[in-house]
Formats: sequence, C-alpha cells, structure tokens
Amino acid sequence: MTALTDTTTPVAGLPATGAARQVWRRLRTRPAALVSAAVLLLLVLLALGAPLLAALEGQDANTYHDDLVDSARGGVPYGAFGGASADHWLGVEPGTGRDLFVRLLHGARISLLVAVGATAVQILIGVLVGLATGLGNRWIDGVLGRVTDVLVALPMLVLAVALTAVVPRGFPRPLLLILVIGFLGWAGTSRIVRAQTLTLKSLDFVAASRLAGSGPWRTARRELLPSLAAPVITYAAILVPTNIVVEASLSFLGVGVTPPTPSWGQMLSTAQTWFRADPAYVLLPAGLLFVTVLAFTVLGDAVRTALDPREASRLRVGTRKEAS
Amino acid sequence: MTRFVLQRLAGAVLVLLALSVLVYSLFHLAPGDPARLACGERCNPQQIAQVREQLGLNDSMFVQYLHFLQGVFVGRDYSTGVSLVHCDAPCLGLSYQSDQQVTQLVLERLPATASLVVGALVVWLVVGVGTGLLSAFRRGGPTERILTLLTLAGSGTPVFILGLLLLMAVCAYLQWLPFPSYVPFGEDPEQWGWNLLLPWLTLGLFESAKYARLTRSATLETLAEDHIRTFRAYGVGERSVVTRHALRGAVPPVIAISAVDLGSMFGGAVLTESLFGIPGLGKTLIDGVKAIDLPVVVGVVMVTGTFVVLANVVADLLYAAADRRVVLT
Amino acid sequence: MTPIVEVTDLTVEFARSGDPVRAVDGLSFTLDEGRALALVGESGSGKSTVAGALLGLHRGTGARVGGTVRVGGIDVVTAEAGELRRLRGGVAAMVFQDPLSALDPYYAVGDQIAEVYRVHAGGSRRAARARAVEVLDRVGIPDAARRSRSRPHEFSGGMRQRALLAMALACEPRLIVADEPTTALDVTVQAQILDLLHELRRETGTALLLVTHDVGVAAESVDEVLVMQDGREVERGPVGGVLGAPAEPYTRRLLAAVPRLDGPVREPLQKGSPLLEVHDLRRVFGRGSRAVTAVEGASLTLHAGETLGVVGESGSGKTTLGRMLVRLLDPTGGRLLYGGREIGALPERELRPYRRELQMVFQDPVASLNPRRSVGESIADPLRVAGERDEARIRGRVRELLDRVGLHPDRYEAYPHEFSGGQRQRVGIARALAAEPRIVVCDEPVSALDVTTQAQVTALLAELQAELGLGLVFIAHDLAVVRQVSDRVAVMRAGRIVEQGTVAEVYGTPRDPYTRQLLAAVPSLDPVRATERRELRREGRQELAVA
Amino acid sequence: GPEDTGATGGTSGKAAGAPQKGGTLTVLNSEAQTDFDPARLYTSGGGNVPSLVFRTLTTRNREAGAAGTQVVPDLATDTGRPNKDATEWTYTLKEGLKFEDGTPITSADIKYGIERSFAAELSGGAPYLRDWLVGGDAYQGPYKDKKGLASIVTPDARTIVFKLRKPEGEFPFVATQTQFTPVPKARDTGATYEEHPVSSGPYKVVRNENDGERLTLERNEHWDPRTDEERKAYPDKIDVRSGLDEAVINQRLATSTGADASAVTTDTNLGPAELAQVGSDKALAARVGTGHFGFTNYIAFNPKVKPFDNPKVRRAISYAINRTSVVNAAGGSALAEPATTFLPEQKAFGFTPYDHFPAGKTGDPEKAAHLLKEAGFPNGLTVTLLHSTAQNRTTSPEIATAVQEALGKAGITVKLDGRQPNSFNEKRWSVKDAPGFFLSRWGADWPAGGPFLAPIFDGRQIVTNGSNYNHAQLNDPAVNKEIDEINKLTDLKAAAARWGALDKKIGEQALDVPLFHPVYKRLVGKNVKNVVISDWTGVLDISQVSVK
Ligand SMILES: Nc1ncnc2c1ncn2[C@@H]1O[C@H](COP(=O)(O)OP(=O)(O)OP(=O)(O)O)[C@@H](O)[C@H]1O
Ligand SMILES: Nc1ncnc2c1ncn2[C@@H]1O[C@H](COP(=O)(O)OP(=O)(O)OP(=O)(O)O)[C@@H](O)[C@H]1O
Ligand SMILES: [Mg+2]
Ligand SMILES: [Mg+2]
Repeated sequence: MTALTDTTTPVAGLPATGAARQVWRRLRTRPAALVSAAVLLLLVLLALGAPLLAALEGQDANTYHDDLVDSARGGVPYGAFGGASADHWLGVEPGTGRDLFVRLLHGARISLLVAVGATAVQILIGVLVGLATGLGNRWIDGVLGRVTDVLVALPMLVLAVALTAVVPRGFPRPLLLILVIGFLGWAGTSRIVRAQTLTLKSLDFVAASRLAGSGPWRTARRELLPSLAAPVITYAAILVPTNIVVEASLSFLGVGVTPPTPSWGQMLSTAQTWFRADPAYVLLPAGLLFVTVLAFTVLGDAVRTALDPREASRLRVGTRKEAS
Repeated sequence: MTRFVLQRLAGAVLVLLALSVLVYSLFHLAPGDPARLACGERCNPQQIAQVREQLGLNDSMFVQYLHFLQGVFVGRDYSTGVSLVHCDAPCLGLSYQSDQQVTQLVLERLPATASLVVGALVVWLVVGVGTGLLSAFRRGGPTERILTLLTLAGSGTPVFILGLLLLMAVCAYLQWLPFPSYVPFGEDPEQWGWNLLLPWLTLGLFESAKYARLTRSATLETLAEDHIRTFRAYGVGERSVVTRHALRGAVPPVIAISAVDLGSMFGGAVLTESLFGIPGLGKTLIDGVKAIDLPVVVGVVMVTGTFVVLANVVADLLYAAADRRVVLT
Repeated sequence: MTPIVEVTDLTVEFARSGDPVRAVDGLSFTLDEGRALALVGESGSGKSTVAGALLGLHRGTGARVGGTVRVGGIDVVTAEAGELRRLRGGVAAMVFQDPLSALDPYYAVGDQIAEVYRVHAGGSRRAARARAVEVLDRVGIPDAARRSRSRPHEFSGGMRQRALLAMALACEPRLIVADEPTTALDVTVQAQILDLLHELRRETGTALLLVTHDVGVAAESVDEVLVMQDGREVERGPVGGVLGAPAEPYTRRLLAAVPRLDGPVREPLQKGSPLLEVHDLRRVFGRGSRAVTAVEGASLTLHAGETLGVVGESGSGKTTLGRMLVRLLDPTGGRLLYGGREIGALPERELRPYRRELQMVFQDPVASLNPRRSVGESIADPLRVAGERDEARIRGRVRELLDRVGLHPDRYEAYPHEFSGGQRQRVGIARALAAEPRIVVCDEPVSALDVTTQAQVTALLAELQAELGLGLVFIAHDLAVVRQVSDRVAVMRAGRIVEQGTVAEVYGTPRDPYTRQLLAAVPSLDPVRATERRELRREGRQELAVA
Repeated sequence: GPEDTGATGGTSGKAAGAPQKGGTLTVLNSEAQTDFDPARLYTSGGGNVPSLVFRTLTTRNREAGAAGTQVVPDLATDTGRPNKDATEWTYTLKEGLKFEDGTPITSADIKYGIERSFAAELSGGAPYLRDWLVGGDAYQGPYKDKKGLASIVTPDARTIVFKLRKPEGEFPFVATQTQFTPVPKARDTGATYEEHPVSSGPYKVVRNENDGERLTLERNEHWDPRTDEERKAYPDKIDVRSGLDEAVINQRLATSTGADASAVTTDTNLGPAELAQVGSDKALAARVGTGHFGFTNYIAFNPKVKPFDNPKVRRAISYAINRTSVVNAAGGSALAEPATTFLPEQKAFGFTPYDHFPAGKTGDPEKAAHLLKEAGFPNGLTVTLLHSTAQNRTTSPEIATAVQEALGKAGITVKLDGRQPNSFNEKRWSVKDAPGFFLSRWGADWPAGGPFLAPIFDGRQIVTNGSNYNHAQLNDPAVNKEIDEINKLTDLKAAAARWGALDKKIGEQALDVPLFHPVYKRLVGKNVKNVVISDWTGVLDISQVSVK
C-alpha cells in the first residue's frame, strides 16, 4: 500500500548505466555544459586534425619564414595582428616566422595530452591514497600521510631536471612530463579526499554499508565516491589548466617538451615579453588556454551539479518554468 | 592531542630523512660534475681534483650521506683555507658554489619566502574563498559570471605572465607603485608590505581560482543539505546562511589544499620570486639545482619539508577543531 | 479575530524524475490564535508538505505551489524575501521532522538556537546564549547549560528533537508548526513536551499546527483534527468528534490500527539457543572531564525467533546499546557473544563474516540513506555484497522488498529526498531485511510511521521472524507497540537496564518506579481523559516544585 | 662597421650637461655577485662592479669604442716592462696607494693576492698564471705551501717581477685580471674573504647580503684620485640589486622612475621583444647603449666522429647554414651580426674578413646538397646536434632549431639533443665523449687574438681529462708554431695582423661554422650621464657613469 501511485517506469538496464543515464539527462538540460563540452570536443578535434588543417592552410609547424619578420626590430612580424594574412591565418611567430595557426594546433596536442594525462594520474593516485588514509587505520594513515608529505616537499623541478637528464632520450617527453607532474601533484587531491572521507565516514549510511558486509573498498566505491565526486571533479577541472601552466613553467625553466615541438606552455613562455610588441603572439595561446580553462571549469561544474540528484530536480523545474 | 602532535613530529623526522635520502639519490642520478662547476670554467684537471677532494666528493655516496647526517646531528668542521670553522648542528654543510654555510644561507632566505607565501596565502584565502562564496551566493548572476571569469583568467595565466602584466600595469603605466624590491620586515614593516603587494597578488591571484572553485562547489554542496533548510526556515538571512553554515562545508577542502600549497610553495614559488627579485628559497633552490649544489638543494628541501609537515599538522588540528566528529589519530 | 493561518485550495506539486507528483491537492483550513490543529494521516499523505508550505519552504525548490497561504496576515506564496524572513521564526516557527539532519553538525546546539534567536530578537550574543540554555532547559534537556555546548552528533535522537523544539520556542512565535515533534521521545518526555506546548498556548496564545501520525498524540494536545489521505482532506472537525465518532471509513481504519495497552500479547515462542549474549556492556563517549557514560553494565540475552523490546527515557542509551549489539560502536567494556563467540573486540576484518547477520534499522532515516544513491541501489547493497551478480534477480528482490515494506516497487530509481519521513524509514527496513540477517536491531523503526503502515511493518517483522528465526531488538518509545511485538522487554534509564522481563511481567507487575511512571504517561485516545491526566501531571509537578 | 656603433653608444646624458659628482647609482642586475673574491673572479677587473673595489697592476682603457681595447696602467706606473724575449715582466707601483683602512699597498700584497688564487679553496680564476708562471703548475697556494711562489719576486715594496716559462707578449692584458689585486695577508680570511674584500679602489663594500645579491658600495676615503686616471667615480654611493628578472630590469629602466632614473644594468641585454618596442619610441631609443664584446657563436665539429671526419660534409653544412634565421633566433640583426670569421670583427683581435664557404644571407642548400652527394650521401644524411636548454640565445634551442631548419633544406635531417647546461658543457668539453656536431661559443678574455685562437686551435691545449675547448682537436704543428711565434711579439699591432691571418688559414678547413657575433643593447635610466662603452667589455663602464 502506498500513499501515492507512482507512474514512473523505472529505467531498464544496469543500475550503473541507469545512474549514468540520469546524469546525462540532467546534463543535457544545461546549455552551458553542452557548449563547453562542444568547445572541448572541438579543441580535441582541432588538435587531432592538426596535420589536416595545416595542409588546408598550406603551412607546417616548423618552416621558417625569415622574410616575414623584421630582423632589425627583434624579429617582430611585419604587418598588423602578428602578421596575419591569407597565407598565415593567425600570423607568424616573432623571430622565426613560423606559422602560428599550425603551431597552436600542434601545441594543443601536447598541452591537452600532458594536462589531461597528468590530471588523470593525479586524480587516480590522489583518490586512492585519500581513501586509504581516510578509511584505513592509524598505521596506514600515518605511513601514506608521510609519503604524501615527502612528495609535496620534493620540488618538482629537482625531479624534473634529474629525470629529464637520466631517462633515455628515446623516452617520449610528453609521457615523462605526465608522469613527473602526475606523480608529484596528487597530494592536493589526496588531502581533499581524506578530509571529506573523515567527515563522511561518521555518517549513518556508511555504517549501514558496513553492516551490509561491504569491505572498505566497496564502501568507498559505493558510498563515498558519489559524495567525493563533487569536490574531486571540481578540483580536477581546475587541475587541468594548472597542469598546462605547470608544463609552461617547466618549459620556461627549460625542462618541458623538446623543440621544435610546440606546446602552449612553450609558446607562452617564449611569448612572455612580447605582449607589447606583438600582442597577438601572447593573446593567441593565452586565449586558447583561457577558453580551455573556462570550458573545463564550466563542464566540471555542470557534471558536479548533475551528479547531485537533489540539485537536479530543482534545475529541471527552473528550466521548465522559463519555457512556459 | 599532545600525543598526536608528538607522533607527528616524530613522523616529521622520518619525512626529512626520507627526503634527504631521495635528494641524495636523485642528485647522484643527475649528470654533471659539481667539482668542475665549483672550480670554474677554465680549471685544469689537477685543480678540479683538488676541489673534488675538498668538497668530499671522492667519498662514496653513502659516506657523503653519513657526513651529512653527522653535520645535522653533531656539527662538522670546515676549512676556509686560513682556518678551521666549526659549523654547529644542525649543519647542512657548505655550499659547493659559495662556501657559505647552508643552514645560515637557508635561514637568511627563509623570511623572504615566508613573507611571500604567507601573504599570498592571505590573498588566495580572501580572494579565493570570498569569490567562491560570492559566486555561490549569487549563483548564475552577472556577479558570479564576472568573478568566475576573473579568477579563471588568473589561474589560466602563468605566473611569469601574470606578474609581468601586473608590474607593467601598476608600476610602468599607472605608476601607482614603484617597482618592488624586497625589504625585510625587520627593516621597515611598511615598505615590506608595499614592496610585497604585487608578489602577493600575483601568487595569490594565480592560486585563488582553485580556492574559489573549491569553495563554491563545497558551499553549494552544503546548501543542499537539510540543516540549511532549518536556518532558512527560521528567517536567517541568506548571507548568514551561506557564510555561517554553508561555508563550513568548504573548510575541510580549503584547509587541506592550503596546507599542501603552503608547504610546497616554500620551495616552489620560483617564478614569482625571480620575477620580483625576492631573495627566497625557491630561487636558491633552482640555482642550487642548476649548479648541482647538493648541500644547498638538500638544505632547501629540508626546510620545505619541515614546513610541509608543520602545515599538515596544523591543518589536521584545524580540521579536527572545525569538525568535532573527526578524531585525531 | 482573524485566524493566524488561512489556507485556501493549497496544491503542491513536485517534479519527480519524469512527471510531477501532486503531494497536496486542494487543501483548505484555518487556525485561530491559541488554538491547535493536528494534521494526521498515513505516511506520505502530504502532511510535511503542508507544514512546509506554511513557511514558504517550497519557494525556490522547484515545487509548484497553488492556492493561497496566509500566515499572520502575510501571503506566504507572494511575500517579499524580507517579509518572508520576518515571518519565518518570528511569526511562525517550524520543528522539523528529521532531527539529526536538521541541525548544523559543525556548531554547538546552543549556538544554533542563539543564532536564530538573535535574528528575531536581536540583543547580545551572551543574552542569546542564555536564552538558548533557558529553552533547552524548558524542553527537558538535563544539565542544559553544559549540554548546550555539545554538537548535534553528541545528542541522542530525542535530545535533538527537543533541541529543535527549543529553537522554535526561543523566538516566541505566534504559530508553532511541529512536524512529528515527539517521534523520538519516550512517553514521559513526550507527555512533558505536549504539556509544554499546551501551556504555551494557554499563556501566550500561540497557535499550534501539529503534524503527526500518532492519533494518541493528537488526542492529547489539539482542539481540531484534519485527517489527510493522498494530499486531500478526508475529515475535519473537533478532536473529540473526529476521534470519538469518526465519520469516514479511512479515519476509522486509522483508529482501529492504533495499538493499545490492553490489546493482545504475543504467544511466547519456543526458545532456541541464545543468539546473542551480553554481559556488563559499557560505553563511554569522550575522555576526561567531557566523558559521558552512555551505557553502563547492560546484560541481556536474545534468542532466535525472539523479540526483545527496549524502552526508556530519551538519552538513556538505547541507541548506543543497539549500535554496540551490531558492533557499529566498540564497547568500552563488557562482553558481547554472538552464537557463543566473543565478537565485542573483533577487528573489522574478522567481523565481516558476521556483518550481514547483524543488521540495524537506524533511528534517523535521513542520515542513514546516501542522498546520492537511489534507494534501490542502497537496498541492493547487501545482495551484491553477498555475491549476487544477476541484475534481474537483484532488481526483482529489491522490488519485492520495497513492496513488502509498503512502497511502490517502481521507486527503485528514486532518491531519498523524494520520500517522506516514513517512507525513508521503510527503505531502511527493507535494506536491513535484504541482508537476510539473523538479528535485527530496530531503532525506533515505526516511530515515523502512521499506524496503518506501522501495523503493516510490525506484521512484516513478525512474519520474517517466524520464517527465518530472526532475533529482534525493538527499540521504541511507544509502549503499546513494544508490548504488541515483544516477547520480553528491557527498560532503560540513564544508561542502565532498570528492569527486564517478559511482557506480562513488565507491563503487568512493573517493579521499578520508572517503569510505572512510563506506563502512566502513555497518551490516551480519549481527549477528555487526556485533559484530566494532563491536569494531574501538572498538579504533580507543582507539588514537586512546592516540596 | 662595429667600431663606430660602439663609439656612439650612449648619447642621452651628453646633452644634459657635464657629469657631476654625487648621488646614488643603482645597478639592476640579474646575476648576483656571488664571487667577490679577487682570486675567484675570472675576467678583466672582475667585471664592472668589482673593478670599483679592486685595482690591478694594469687595467682597461676606460674609453668608448676601439680605444677601449687598450691596456693602461693602474696600480703600476706603466703597463709592464718585459725583458728581451718577454719572459720576465717588471712593474713598479705608484706612490701613495692605500687600502681602505689606510695601510699602504705594497708589492708583497700583490704577490700574496696572486698566490692565494692558486689555492683549491679559491678556484675559479683564469688559468693563465698557472700556465705561464715558472712553477705555477705545481704550486698549491699559500695555505698549503707557505714558502710562496718563487717566480714572483718583490725586490722592494714598490717593485714586482714575474718570471714566465715562455714568452708572453700579452702579459699586460693578463695583469688586468683581479688576481693582480693586492690582498693584505693579515686580513685574509680564506673562503669567506669575499664577504668583505678589502678595497683598493674608489669604493668599499659596506653591505653584502644574500651572497652578493644586494651590495652597497660607498666611497673609500683612502682612495686617492690622483693615483687613478681611469676611474671617475662620480656617484657617492652604488646600490647593486641583483637577482632580478631580465624582463623586469628592462621594464624598470624603460620606466625610469624614482631610483630607477639613476639606474644602469651591467648584465642585462634588451631582448628582441623589447627591441621591437624601443624601435618605435624615440625617447627610449636615445637611452639605449650599444656595445661589442669579442665573442663568437659557432657550430663546432669533432672530426673524430663520423661523418664529420669528411671535410665535404663539414663544408656542406657551412654552405647550408641560413645566417638570417640564426641571427633572427638570436634576437635579430640589432642583437647579432652574422659571422663568417672565427675572430670577432674588431681590429684589436686582428680581424681579417673572409668567407670561405659563401652561403649568402639565407644559405645555399643546392651547393650543400651537391657537396653531400660528392661526399657519398646522395640521399641526405641524419645527424644529431647537441645544444643546451639554457635560455641564452647562444647555444639554446632557438639557435638549434634554426640550424635544424636550414640544414633540412639541404637534405640533412638534424635531430636535436638538448641538455641541461651542466651536462651540455660536460659533454662538449670532453675529449672522450664529445659528439661530432654541437653548438658552442667563445669569448675573449682580453681583446687580442691570443686568448681567442689559442685555446681553440692550439694542439697542446687539448685537455684529455679536463675541460677541452679545442673541439676540433686540431693538433697541427704549423699552427702550434705560428701561435708560439706570435706570442713572442710585444708589438700588439703586429701580433694582431698575424692572428688574423692565422684565423683565415684555419678557416679553410671548415672545423667550425661561425654563426654570429652578439651585440649588446642596454638601457640606462633617465639621469644617467657619461655612458662609456668600450669594445673590451661591450657594456657601459660604471666607473665612468654619473647620475647628477
Ligand atoms: N522533493 C520531493 N520530490 C519528489 N517527491 C516528494 C518530494 N518531497 C515529498 N515528496 C513526495 O510527496 C509525498 C508527500 O510527502 P510528505 O513528506 O508531505 O509526507 P508526510 O505526510 O509528511 O509523510 P510522513 O508521515 O511519512 O512524514 C510523498 O509521497 C513523497 O514521496
Ligand atoms: N558520539 C557521542 N558523543 C558524545 N556523547 C554521545 C554520543 N552519542 C551519544 N551520546 C550521549 O550518550 C547518551 C545516550 O545516547 P543514545 O543515543 O544512546 O540515547 P537513546 O536512548 O537512543 O535516546 P533517544 O531515545 O533520545 O534516541 C546521551 O546522553 C547522548 O548525549
Ligand atoms: Mg513527514
Ligand atoms: Mg536513540
């Protein structure tokens, strides 16, 4: 006997997909989320299709155009907006005259790869360690906590310099960067997860899960992860751009990707002083980076919101009201 | 609690030992001959050999490490050529490059870094948490959009560009401030503050987006909780609901991340330090790394490590104080 | 005199995964100053929704509210934010149904009350604190000055409920909307609280809207009753009329289901071997000067197929004891034997094989359900842990369980916030049963349920017990229910078991004065008798005060 | 031509009247003065700031342009009196020379100063004395070897005599180095002397913080201007702030407000971006000083490594190189001048123009491809270029990629091997591990052909277990003999001509590809007057600067 007859037909299929589908349904109603997802997708496509687009423009990433830069004035491109022209859609790089459009696209490959890869490593390790320290006994918490301390205190640069020198030259540099940034940068995630876990584990639903016979791992996955998802996704969204900037800083300090391969970070670090003489050179990578940051943030926010069933019901009505 | 602190301090010793071992090992992996660097470009082989001998680089790595430990725990003697100088415990050795006592060198640089980092902490907490709160409060409105864009722009701009832009704008174009140069607090507190303003802003703004997002997300999370309804149902103003109750949910992640950032920034604010000419640890570290100056690198890492550990102990204490349900172990 | 509450044609619709649900449908009523109205009805009938509507709590949540609601002359549906804030707490104060989740876990209880007080009364922080201690004391929190500094999780369920009531009282509103304010209270405290509300009405003319499923409580404390079903009014009238001579069959059914102290008792079962043996169990919270001994020297035995009722004062340690029995709390001392094996000190890993056999239904249904997981998933957990992989079987079983606890099987995908208080409690029961346990500790399993659902659930428990030989520990404040479902009863007070025996012994020939006191406090269904008894209690208190 | 640009360097102050005494000169630098011990400094006068504190036997002529490449007396009365075969050099000190504490400077102080530069604790100085002085190779410094160095004789307090192993006509140049600074033995504190070195010059150190990052110099009252014709010492105080970011230094100098109006830099060039900016601002352009320092950036070959053993391959690469893109990578034509000769384009070095493998402005890939075919690589060739990851625009990735790009057109695929500066140097200076193809650079210790060519091409200077600069490992008896012959000359003009000829001759072998000579462009603050930039250092001489 129920008070209300419920006409909802349950979604068929696996419960996991059911939940995922619900999240997707909630996401779909948010235009900002869709736009940012589209922007990210576009960026990925542009990055992947860089050679094709380069061919379309008729340029490539590494050809010098000495005739397009004014050697007497530090190599600043001739013409307005960084020498943009029908041949070079976004102008050329000061000093070399290399085509900026193609370099930006190729740069996106490395930057997105490194940033997303490193973020994935950071989140994965961070969540695992954070859960282990939050749920584990004193001993585990102590040991892993100290390991985290060691990693936080170990300057990334020292490791990067040591590793770039030691690792054989054949080893792909982007992968190395992913590993270095990833393995040194998970402490934030693990601390957040630990803090949240400590709060959550005193709640009754965690107790209920223990009673159901779940081990810590299962409890973590079923009960904690859904609640942890919000801060973790938020943090991940901000980690991606941070990692692009870390890559830029490593480039700036000479341990980034190897030339002539472009990356946004490398472009930004060489563009540092150019913002007066050739604003386009700074604005293009900075603008792209900003768009990426924005897209990740908005999407992260939307996913975070969509994951919360309480939020969702209220959003839906909101949009419906607007419609009516 | 006393027991907790004592345990953590014991842990700190382990962390520092592990760090020093790690740095020693990494250092031995890295290429380059410190003796040759210390000697200068045009040294001949005999001279290099002499310098190597003098720096103790002929000993095995293990022996070198033991000497290091000896210095830390009981102190060591060093020759300046003219006389022997005793380096008191905790002695982190002499810089290969400048022959300065590293302990002293690091302590000299610590105040500058501490000034920078702590000020930046204030900025990112105020700006970050404030922005986060405001944007949670005025969700979906123009205020939130603008704030979000601003903080994101801050975090999406590398420090070396953000700082230079600030310098250009404030010191060159508008000339509101002279170009900053570091003045120690002890010398002139007012000038100290004025000169650190831009570095604080640079580092703080760069970090603040992270805090803004975390605060916003955690605050919105908490706003969905049932107890918020209670306070709303009692006519407590929205501002109060957000700042007093919803914000509390943001405390744990913000404390957690602050501790990590604070600790790692003690050795990692290289770019800000060099951009603003702040004689801090980050710059010392990077110079040490470049010059394969092991004692300096270890010295800085020890200090960084100490701060990481301290920051975490404080964070855990704060956290337990903030949420009584959490038991310190 | 204009009524303080005027509700005309109130309709509330929730948008629930897909299509809207009409929780309240065309309801109208008024309430005058100094009067009391009870909303009764089965679980999920829309009582809380109405209560919330009085304070405009559906605003901004996406629920659609139709009709008009005027409280203290303010149109709640259209009022401006500032006006609404003055109304909330100042004119009308709400006591929420879920006491744990309704308080901020981070702040001391006293501070929360003080904060709310200052919003309306202003004044210094110190004065507000003093006021908080005063109202906490009034609602019967012992040692109020000290306990006002505790955080909500340090309070027992009943104490939290009283803290919420204290919050409502603090602002001296003209209307108190109390949503199931006594579900977690033992009968003596409940009586005390109901008396308090009554006094308030008499002295200050405060009006009371009491939401309850407990007809007894309604009979004790209101002038008028409105019976609801499916969001609609079924019957309305003076309390004596509706409860004494119900016109509608639904009301009659509701009344018939109320357990009585003179109702039938269970057939004593053939005793098997002891499932659970407890000797001298003890639990202390905190250390040093802040230490609270919640349970002291508790010994009891539970046999397979037996139900042990636990009754007692709010804060007497019932929940703590129950949690220790299933090892959610580690005992500070004493022995805990399950099937002859000492499990009181087993580490978590070694405990895991027994976990599923020892289940608990939690007192606070909100906190015990993960807000981010659909209830179906929560219920399915024990099944999955047991190794069930077949999704269809899992779903089938969950639907079956939902059905057995009186919920629509299709609500697998619904989330906890979409349920009413009683519905959530039933989800908790379903989850406990899903594990196929041998022992279930039920912490106030039916206190949030209307009598019909309550009867349904207790019948279900009994059925399962017979089927599976379950050992039940039934913690409740409702003596009649305990009497109805238990074989033996333990009475707790201040952490100790003061009396233990068969139902017949304890209810028939109570030895401990506290037990007698409890039995005397059970609310009566007859409003006239209820008034008489209230007078008696008042005189008793006055006498005490004089002496 | 380079000379006249150097001569016109710095024009701003001249219009604003004659330089006056007084004021504070601010120096904004990127590198800290970490070494401030005369024994450990390498260059002539120890660079700019130390030369305000340290006087040496001889010093640079403090004049703009080519005149500045001459040696002039400092503590000594003349630039040195050689014996007939230039193996013995005698100096007499001026009268009235005093340290900052008022004690007189004696020849023994100079001898002691030189001796201590042989101590391992104080390594870092130039190698010449060790190689040239009799017994210099075995001497361990005064701390270990109390007897001292017998080849330096001080017959009286004002006379000092140096005995050399072989003729060295350029000894007066060496005597400009800070090892020739007097150090009072009583005040020597060994490795910590650099914290407060005892001044013999116009200023003394009153503050030295953070290992030379912040220096304050004030007037040394015991310095007598009558004994010093070279240092003008206009400002009362010198405030050195280093550890600054290069972009910030340039921005500060450009803005030129407050103390920065009286500021200069001694180590920070304008970058290409800033040059582009300066180009469009007349007022700013007037404050830019241009200087030339004898320096060559080049591609080095190690003919011990295939395929660089084949001269045709080396020549092909010489033809293929595109100097326009290389120059652009180095910051454009304002900051770099394309080079086809190894010697810098200054008379003092003996510059003799030649271009053995004319590649034109942008390279001649056809010719290069043709040569490659002849060399047996008709399908092109893949080589690895070692470079450093330092951001110095000399051996850095920018230059390497420009080379890579140009050679690509000629069918030579270049793989880049970028390394940290240390490991880069370690590798290129090693005889055993040196790769066949790498970026390198060489700067003059003093403006003469000797220190430019000898370390690079003298076969006897191939160092097998230390730092080797003879990358090509050329050991040609004819070249060695010619070097010895020129060293004997004390007539520097005559010597210069012969160095030039030698350079041209060696150039035929294509043992290296000269890329460019750097040009220094530096800003000074608005108040700065009397900017003198010599071709010796290429940067403004702060002993001449005035801020009033
Ligand atoms: N936010 C919501 N979204 C969807 N459905 C809801 C929501 N809140 C309540 N409901 C539904 O509305 C109906 C009425 O709920 P309400 O809480 O008013 O019941 P109640 O009479 O207070 O019951 P109980 O006695 O069990 O507390 C229930 O069927 C419930 O499932
Ligand atoms: N985590 C805790 N920390 C401190 N004190 C606690 C804690 N949990 C319970 N207590 C205290 O222990 C005592 C017993 O609490 P318990 O929850 O067992 O009572 P109860 O009998 O279940 O009461 P109710 O019927 O009101 O739910 C109370 O005084 C309570 O304040
Ligand atoms: Mg309800
Ligand atoms: Mg309880």
